[in-house]
Amino acid sequence: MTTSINTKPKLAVWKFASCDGCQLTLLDCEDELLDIVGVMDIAYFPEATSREIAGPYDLSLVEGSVTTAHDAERIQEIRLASTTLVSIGACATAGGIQALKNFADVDEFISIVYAEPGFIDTLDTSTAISDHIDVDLELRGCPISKRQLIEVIDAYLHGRRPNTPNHSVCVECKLAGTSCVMVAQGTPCLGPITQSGCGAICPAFNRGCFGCFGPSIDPNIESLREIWHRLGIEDPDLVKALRTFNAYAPEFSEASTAYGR
Amino acid sequence: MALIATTNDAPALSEPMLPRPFRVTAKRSETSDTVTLEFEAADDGPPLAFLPGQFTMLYIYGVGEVPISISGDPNDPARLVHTVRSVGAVTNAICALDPGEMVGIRGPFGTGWPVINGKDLVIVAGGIGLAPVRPLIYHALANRDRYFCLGLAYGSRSPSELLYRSELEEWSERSDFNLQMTVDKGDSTWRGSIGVVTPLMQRLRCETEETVAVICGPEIMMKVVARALNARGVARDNIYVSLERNMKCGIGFCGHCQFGADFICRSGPVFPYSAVAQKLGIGSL
Amino acid sequence: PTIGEEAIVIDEIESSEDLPIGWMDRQDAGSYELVRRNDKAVFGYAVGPRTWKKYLFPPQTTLLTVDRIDGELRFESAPLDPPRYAFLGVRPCELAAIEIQDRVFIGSGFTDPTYAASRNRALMIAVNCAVAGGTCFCVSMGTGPRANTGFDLALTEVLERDIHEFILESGSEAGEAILSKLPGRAAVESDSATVASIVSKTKTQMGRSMQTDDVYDLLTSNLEHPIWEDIAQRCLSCANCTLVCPTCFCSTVEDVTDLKGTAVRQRRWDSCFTMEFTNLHQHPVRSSTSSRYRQWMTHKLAYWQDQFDTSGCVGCGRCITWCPAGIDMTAEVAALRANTEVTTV
Amino acid sequence: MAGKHEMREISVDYLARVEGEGAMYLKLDGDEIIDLEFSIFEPPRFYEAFLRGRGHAEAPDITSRICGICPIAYQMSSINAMEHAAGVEVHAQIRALRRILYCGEWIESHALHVYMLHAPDFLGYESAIELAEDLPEVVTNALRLKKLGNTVMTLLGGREIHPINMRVGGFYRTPTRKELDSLVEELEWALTTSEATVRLVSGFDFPDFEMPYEFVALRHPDEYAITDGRIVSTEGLDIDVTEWSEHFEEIHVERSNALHAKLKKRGTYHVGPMARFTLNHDKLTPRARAVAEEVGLEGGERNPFRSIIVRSVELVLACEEILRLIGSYERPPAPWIPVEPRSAVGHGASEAPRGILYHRYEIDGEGLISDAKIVPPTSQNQRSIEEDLRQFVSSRTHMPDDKLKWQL
Ligand SMILES: Cc1cc2nc3c(=O)[nH]c(=O)nc-3n(C[C@H](O)[C@H](O)[C@H](O)COP(=O)(O)OP(=O)(O)OC[C@H]3O[C@@H](n4cnc5c(N)ncnc54)[C@H](O)[C@@H]3O)c2cc1C
Ligand code: SF4
Ligand code: SF4
Ligand code: SF4
Repeated sequence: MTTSINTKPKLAVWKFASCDGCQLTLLDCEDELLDIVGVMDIAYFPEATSREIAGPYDLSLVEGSVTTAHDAERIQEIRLASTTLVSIGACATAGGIQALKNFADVDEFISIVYAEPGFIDTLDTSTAISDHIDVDLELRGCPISKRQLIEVIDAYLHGRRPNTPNHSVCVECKLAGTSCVMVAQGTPCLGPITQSGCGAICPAFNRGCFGCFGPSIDPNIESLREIWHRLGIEDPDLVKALRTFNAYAPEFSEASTAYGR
Repeated sequence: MALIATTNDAPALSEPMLPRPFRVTAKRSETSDTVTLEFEAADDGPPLAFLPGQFTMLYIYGVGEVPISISGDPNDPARLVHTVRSVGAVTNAICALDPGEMVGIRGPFGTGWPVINGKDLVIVAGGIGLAPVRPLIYHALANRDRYFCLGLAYGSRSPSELLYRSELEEWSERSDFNLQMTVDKGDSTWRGSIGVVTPLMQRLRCETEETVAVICGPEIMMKVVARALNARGVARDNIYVSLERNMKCGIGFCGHCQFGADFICRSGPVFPYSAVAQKLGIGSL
Repeated sequence: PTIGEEAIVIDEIESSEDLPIGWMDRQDAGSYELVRRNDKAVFGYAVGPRTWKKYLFPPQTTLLTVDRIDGELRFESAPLDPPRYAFLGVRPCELAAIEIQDRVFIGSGFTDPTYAASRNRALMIAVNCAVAGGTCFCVSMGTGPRANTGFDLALTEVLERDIHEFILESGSEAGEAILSKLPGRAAVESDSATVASIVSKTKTQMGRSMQTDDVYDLLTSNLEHPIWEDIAQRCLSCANCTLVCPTCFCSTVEDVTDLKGTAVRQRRWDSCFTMEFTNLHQHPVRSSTSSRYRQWMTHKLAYWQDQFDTSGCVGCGRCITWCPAGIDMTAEVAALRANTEVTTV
Repeated sequence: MAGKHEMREISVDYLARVEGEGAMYLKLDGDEIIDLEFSIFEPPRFYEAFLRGRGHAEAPDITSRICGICPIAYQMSSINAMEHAAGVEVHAQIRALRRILYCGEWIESHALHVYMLHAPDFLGYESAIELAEDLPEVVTNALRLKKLGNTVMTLLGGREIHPINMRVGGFYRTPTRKELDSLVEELEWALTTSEATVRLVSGFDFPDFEMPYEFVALRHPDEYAITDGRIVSTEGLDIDVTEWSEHFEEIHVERSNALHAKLKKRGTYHVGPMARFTLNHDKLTPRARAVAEEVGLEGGERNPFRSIIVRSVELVLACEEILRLIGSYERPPAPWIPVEPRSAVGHGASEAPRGILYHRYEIDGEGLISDAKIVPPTSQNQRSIEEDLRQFVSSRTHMPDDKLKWQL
């Protein structure tokens, strides 16, 4: 049954250390889901189906970060089994919130949470998928945006370069017609150094962006730092703002380390 | 016999972003990553009359639209010819087209190569840059009596990357056309020159005040060649180059192709070197 | 205009109660604050973050749809049926900005059908400025504070002790027709004097100014000046300035498909501050912030003159106010002038 | 058929029908269970460690990333804890908005479980995707219901997963009456469809099985507890959330990274829809109560396979509750109130779709977290699930592997 003469491209969804939110995004595409399964074979997606079709897979979506030795091996196998591989979400593209352990002493972390540290098998770091294998595309966000996920699948099916611009959240903020919260309300916002994709949700809710899509291309963090200082936010709080879901993205990590001294 | 001079009778000016359907009628592979495609209009609109040097915006369903120069014969506008090198998503999709498939075409857009009379014409092309000047070569050969000396210096990375091989052969046999070729890196079959294109120009032996030179290739190559030609006596006003920038519309609305005060899609892509020389010297303009 | 989230924004209104009555703004480089006035002025504020281009040149427009049926392509332009807009409270600098975009989208050889369709049907009710904002410099750019052309009706709000009235002037037949239907008394000579004195007072309140006579040469002869690098230290490359600007017209086209055989080509605002703007085989031409800032300023203040025979700046001050880093174009031009050895022109 | 002393190993990567998804490993010697392990997949992520030193206001966004399926639960429990620590109480309408948002999460999560994870199994399909081929309208309804849950979350929270609008002290932005009203029509459809769902799933075939455990859930005097309440149990426990650690403890299971919670006095207990329903059925909304009675869910439910019916009843309840709260909504005077942190311990709990989620924080004078404890429903149910599986399998060891697997 699973070896039917089927020319639909095979889609697989893989999970590493994560919250499942990014893969859930696929199931949240309520309006598009049936169209997608009409043109793609869901070959491996345990959150949604007990059906399993053997690889190779045409398109693999990988959620989560690598935190164990076993996972570091597993991702290699997945790469070999996948023609196109897209890492999805902050965990997979930057190590996720769990990469905060990269800035700390892991043994201490283990002893805080577990009574029997000896049982815990974990690497010292939580790292992005692209630190282990070549990925064809990184889709940002904590979680990824539904619109962008559909765009990636659509673009894949049409051979298009997906439209996932690397510019700042500010662009989307202005497209949406939101008044800048930093200028009009003095609310600190990471929008100018954060990559677009979400549609600038937070400013539209009167909240500063907190960077869940990771650094935009070539971010001028130093200039934003001065702006935040003028708004009364000092370095320790800026460091915290840079150290959330994309803490280990190189630009954020470098800046937070420098300002944390 | 006038060269097709009217170009802006293109239809649908009121809807400049709406492509016309065209169908692939022939396909020839030029090199490992470059193909030449012929198209014909799939609507009942007129053929796409164009000036040598102009380009169209070529749209592939669901993938995107990119500027591509016309590489065919201006006297045979019913056959729209494009030569495309596959470098990214849209060009990959163009190169993967098969006869019978449809695309969208807008244009032609931009300025053409100079139309001259009673002078020498020197053409210098590098790599895929031969495509945009081929219409000019066709035109010049069809009107050979209008020129004195006529020559082409063509440089390519390797013999296998030369475009239009059979035509090059034909041209090389003509006594009234001086063809000089060079490659960066030869192979066992290559008997010609090796190295950059600049020394070849000497062999064209027509660098005078009466010479018009046309250059098309990578920006850095055009700069070097133009400077060399100028140093050898060709006036900067008589040297023409074709510039390339990101383009989303081809009609001066999207802003992407700006180069100083110029929209390359409208006041270019072909410019007299004198108009752009200074700007080409400024980084990241 | 109406009160949005913490700013006066252009938006649809249902009645005059939606207008920001009794509000004003306090603007400076990188800051904007809504403040209560101690009167009931209806137009007692300067321009806010949104512009009318939102309606004439919308942030996102569908250009065309492509149907693929059995390998055949059918192209169809998006239906053009824009609403009929009446723009109430258009400031003189904004009228000037619309006139500039007319040159881009209608007057440059090609006509943008989307723009033209909304533009031709829009009714312009201008308001002469009785207050200038902290970042306004329309006087320097010659666009305000009084509307001279391009409107159907122009209002001047008069607020003196116990008088609160509007002096109306028509600028077109449509305006004239509306005027004739409105109640109110006919204007007298002293009314013209009132208007003149209101706007001339506003002229003296400009928050910013810029010397423009030499600006073309100043910019074009200093393309490699160190000031661009200096500004780049502060510039976030966030694109806010271009997106709040009423004349900026850059756009990109995006392809959207569904899985059933329809593709849509959509145009959306783009900005010369984005890295991908100048991509050539993935390598941007303007890869540095300094080159992008230089592009923006030289285009706005200099090359625009070559392209459209007008400056690209109307002096509304939005790019100064809404720059999170507070970069002030007028100050940067002055700094460049101060740091340039006298160039022979 | 399995021979008398044949060694068999069965592993199921994804158990969907039991409460709390996870993998099971089973080793049988003939009919005898040698080993049975139930494990959730997650490698350790050390939240409780890296929360130390973070600001009290950061907890909602950070802890939300523990689970993308129930982010509101994490945000709500942590907010409860922080507001408790600071000793503030929010406006009644803020509380109402929180309940609406939480109901949105319930709808989304319950629709996902009922239709996409459990129903296909009961009906003999690999997934909702195959189900859609035979029963398209069931799946379209399911997706529409799920979408409504997501629409509620997006309207109030900004997006479906990890919404951004909840904060300690309230919301960043409260919706207008008009915005909420836009939900009403679809909610009315959803209410009717949920009732039909209850009837549909109550007709499935259920294996006979009884959970013998103590059920624990939140209870609120005026409503079916969701956002907060006291902790009560079927054995008469009735405590304030602050007393959690006096009655419960978490144990680190040998050879694993799992933490199991147990009642100090009585051991294994169970949280989740069945526990909630059993302890709070008297607080059901009218239509939820009516349809529950109609399908014979009275008094309580102890068959874990029938939790699909309970979830469906909760779908009805969530729709009714949102409609009621929209009806009486008035935009609160301020979207949020300032919360001045002080040195204190804060406790918070709420009813995640899968059961009680408990948070406890120690906050220092600067408002920084110095200690954090988070007990999710999965760790509380770990023991009961493993025991259930053991019991369930032991009466079915005679079955061939695939049949046994399928029943799970
Ligand atoms: C006037 C003109 C004439 C051209 N003529 C030819 C020709 O005859 N044959 C040929 O093979 N190529 C030609 N090119 C280059 C061709 O347009 C690019 O190779 C093409 O745009 C790359 O698109 P892509 O999607 O394949 O690549 P990607 O790298 O995926 O490009 C993504 C996007 O970037 C932009 N872009 C990237 N590279 C270029 C570029 N070099 N020029 C303009 N935009 C670019 C396009 O908008 C493209 O959609 C011409 C370019 C111009 C401006
Ligand atoms: S990136 Fe965020 S939403 Fe996605 S899996 Fe990781 S924690 Fe969850
Ligand atoms: S609110 Fe934030 S994202 Fe929006 S323009 Fe201001 S700084 Fe940029
Ligand atoms: S605005 Fe920033 S923090 Fe908010 S959702 Fe978008 S990227 Fe994430």
